[in-house]
Amino acid sequence: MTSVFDPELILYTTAIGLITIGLAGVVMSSHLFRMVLALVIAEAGANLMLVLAGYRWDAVAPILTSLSEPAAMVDPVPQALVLTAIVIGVGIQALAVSLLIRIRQRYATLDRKEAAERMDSEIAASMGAARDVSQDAPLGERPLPPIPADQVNMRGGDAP
Amino acid sequence: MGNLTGLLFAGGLGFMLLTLAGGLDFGTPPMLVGSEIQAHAPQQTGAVNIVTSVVLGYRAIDTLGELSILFAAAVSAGLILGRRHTTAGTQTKGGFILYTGGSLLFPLMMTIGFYIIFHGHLTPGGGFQGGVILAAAFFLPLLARPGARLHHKTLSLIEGFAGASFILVGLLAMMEGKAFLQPLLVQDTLGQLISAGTLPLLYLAVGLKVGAELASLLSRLIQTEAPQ
Amino acid sequence: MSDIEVWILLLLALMMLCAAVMVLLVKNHIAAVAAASVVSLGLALLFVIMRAPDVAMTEAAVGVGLSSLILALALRRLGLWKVDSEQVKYILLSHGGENKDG
Amino acid sequence: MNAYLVLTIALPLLGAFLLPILMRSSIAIALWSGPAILIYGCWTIADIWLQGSTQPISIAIGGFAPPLGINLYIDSLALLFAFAVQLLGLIFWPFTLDQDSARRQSLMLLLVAASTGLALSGDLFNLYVFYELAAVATFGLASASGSSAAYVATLRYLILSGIGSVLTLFGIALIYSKTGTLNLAHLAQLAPAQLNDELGLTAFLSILIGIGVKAELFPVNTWVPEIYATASTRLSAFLAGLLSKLALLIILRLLLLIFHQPEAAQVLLILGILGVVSGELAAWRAKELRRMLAFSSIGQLGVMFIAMALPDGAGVLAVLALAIHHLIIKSGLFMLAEDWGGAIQRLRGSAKMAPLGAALFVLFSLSLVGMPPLPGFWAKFTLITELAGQSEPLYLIGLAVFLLATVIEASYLFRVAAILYQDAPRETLDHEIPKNEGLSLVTATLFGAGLIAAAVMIAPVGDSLNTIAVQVQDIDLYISTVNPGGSQ
Repeated sequence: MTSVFDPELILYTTAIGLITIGLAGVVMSSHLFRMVLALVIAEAGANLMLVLAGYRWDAVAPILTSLSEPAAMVDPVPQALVLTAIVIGVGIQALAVSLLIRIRQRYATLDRKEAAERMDSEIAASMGAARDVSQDAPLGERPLPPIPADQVNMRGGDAP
Repeated sequence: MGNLTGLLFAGGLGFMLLTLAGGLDFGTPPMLVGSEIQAHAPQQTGAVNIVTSVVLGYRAIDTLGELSILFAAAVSAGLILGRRHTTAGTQTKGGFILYTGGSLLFPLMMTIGFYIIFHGHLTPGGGFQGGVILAAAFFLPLLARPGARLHHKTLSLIEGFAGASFILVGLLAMMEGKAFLQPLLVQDTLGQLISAGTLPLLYLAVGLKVGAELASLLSRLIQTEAPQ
Repeated sequence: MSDIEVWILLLLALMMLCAAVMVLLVKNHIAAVAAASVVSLGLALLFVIMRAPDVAMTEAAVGVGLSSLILALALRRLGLWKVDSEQVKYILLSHGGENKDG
Repeated sequence: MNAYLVLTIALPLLGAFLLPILMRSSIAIALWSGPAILIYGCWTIADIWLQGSTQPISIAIGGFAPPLGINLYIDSLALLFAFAVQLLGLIFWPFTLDQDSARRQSLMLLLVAASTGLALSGDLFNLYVFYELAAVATFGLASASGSSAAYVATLRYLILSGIGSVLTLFGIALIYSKTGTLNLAHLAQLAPAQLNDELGLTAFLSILIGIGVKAELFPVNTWVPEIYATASTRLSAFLAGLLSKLALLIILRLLLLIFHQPEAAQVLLILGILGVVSGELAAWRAKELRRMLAFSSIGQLGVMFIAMALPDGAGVLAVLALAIHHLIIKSGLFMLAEDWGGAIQRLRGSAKMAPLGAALFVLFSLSLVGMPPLPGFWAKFTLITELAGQSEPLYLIGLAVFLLATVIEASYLFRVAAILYQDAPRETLDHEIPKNEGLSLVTATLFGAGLIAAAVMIAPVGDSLNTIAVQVQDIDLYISTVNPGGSQ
């Protein structure tokens, strides 16, 4: 290696850094949307890690150019895995976003703690168990302001 | 307080993982499976792009699983966001540039999308990348004309049949007495557009499915009502 | 890997890490989404350098394009699409000043 | 003939893709195509079972020999669980007909396909893909109830499971960069030389936490009470009964085949003990039946992790016995809980209204606690003898915790049983007392019948479990069956 820096070390540090930052972000952020963003970052780190697992310096991309003299290629398998992982990630992300939209509509908040408390009190209410539920918390279906009352019946499925 | 412990924990974790770097030599992977695949891929699958031969040949069932995951995500999003949409009022009409650009770009993007899909076994790219571009091509008119709607019926038809044809190609191989998802019709035309047997068919199925799924996902997102 | 590539690598890595930290710390949600797509973009460029053109294309299409689009749409639907009012005021005011001068 | 086993994964996927289209053209065909696919799956697996070959086989998907391609590894254990997946998929099939039923049935088919893949697959990354598929299908089904709490619970579950999937990917990347292969048999070959260090341990821990999300492992099980309280009871039964066992099975396979470090077992032991303590105590405090069942399932899976941590595969038989026993009991209990929602105190007098349901509850409770003639006793006894034979203090702590947990379990289960048999308060009207009826009671009776059948035939059942356990532990058999690398 002629260079001042070891490229593999840079890449490895980046991957670990992204994973760590992402996971720390998921654990610490107080906003549900930020949690999803942090998850995206962590996933990016994991993908980088996986590509790095098959990376060879001084090798070419895994596409045959001349049939007679195959050159040294980087490992194609991790690249195929990462293709899969990226698409899986975006699917989960879309799902998370649609959940967020619903939560925002029902609870009018995306604060992590607030949403969790609302959920807990709703679960407790649905179980009929005695839990000191403050009266302003919704017991049944969303009585919350963000949706005007005349639109309630237009929404599918959940209207009472 | 919780933040501080979290930060310390994350820092410690990162440091621990970094020290592990000493145990690995990146840059010189063992390539136990990789080099075997490189040696055999052109003969066994007929694809010049070895990543494609891994994605659609050696690990085809992973790809099937991945398609299913995308499908599951789209179905779940449909379940969550419901069927009825209110499009009125929440969107502003696209400007002239967006409107004209959208109409101009649509055929161009379709061409590029299908080009990428059909050349997946020769050059970088393939069903996933092409599918995303197809989805973008269908999504553009939605941005330009807020009133426009995608045909969800058509989309779900494409989605279902594309996914089914991926499996059916696999089952076809079984009927020929081979293994499930084994590539068929490997001819000695390495490097040409029509080569690699069933792989381009599989990639076409993947591209159509991904495109239809993403288009319906995006349109669902854009058509749900925004809060005031 | 040539020297210049290593320098590009280092630059990209720093950019990505900074953007990742920004995603978590910045107040404005639009800026956070933008920072997240910077991470994806850096990742796509890294994949190019790492001889993974397929992955780079996918990351560019899915990570930079689609995922940012989904997140931006989500911002709209979640009511988080708010430009920082202080900054807007500042920009508007300074524009007004320029006009007067000119 | 055996090659058709791959259809148990492919056909549910095909059905899932086509169901939304079918539903539009003909509802009758669409309604019955799902169950038909599952019945075909059951029949295929049972057919292989009945051929009587006990030798494991390996099916190469795509015709590529194992280390290059992906293979399905089919031994008795995999067959047993694949059969259980298809059967339970049929039992818990969402028959309800409404505007979302096509979507729900599609997701159920995807969940069944993914679970079958989890039972059969012999490739690390393929396991990850099926694991994610199962997770996404679960998200959809869990949020299908449409209550606001369900959405929040699902999102929290999704984020936790996202953390898990990042960690799993990281672990897979570590393993791949060290060994250059993903095939489990190939890894088993290489592991003693290459993965027997801190790197292997780190990889194991990340994969353990990742897969542990579904297996209700101690620190990553916060989703359990939330999801089981908000999702439909049938989904809860499927998750608690089957999917957690499949994740457990994967961890067991990885531990036996690849990760032999004593530290790995110790971590499992500690996490298992913590899971037992936290789960059982929370179950004891729970005031609602479903919540109680959710927490107690955390506790019981903790017991299985303790058993798994026994050195040299001594606990494999106990793990299998506990897992299958728990599968039957928890599915049955959740089916009973379907009609017994609400505070436990409301259940007073239920025994008079629904004597069969109450009797089944007592039966399940007795077996879960470990009453001698019932299979639960045998499963627990196997574990106790193995644990008592260990000399290390940590295992003895595990034993003590396990015995204590049994006492707690008995106290809260019999508390519920006592309430069931109490007289209803005088002012309550008959129709206000919740009682089981209809499909859920029939299903619970099925599980009860299975339990009694196992109790009657405890000797042959024990023998075959023992054979399965021996087969699972035979690493050389696994490697030679898959034969990675051919002659190498």
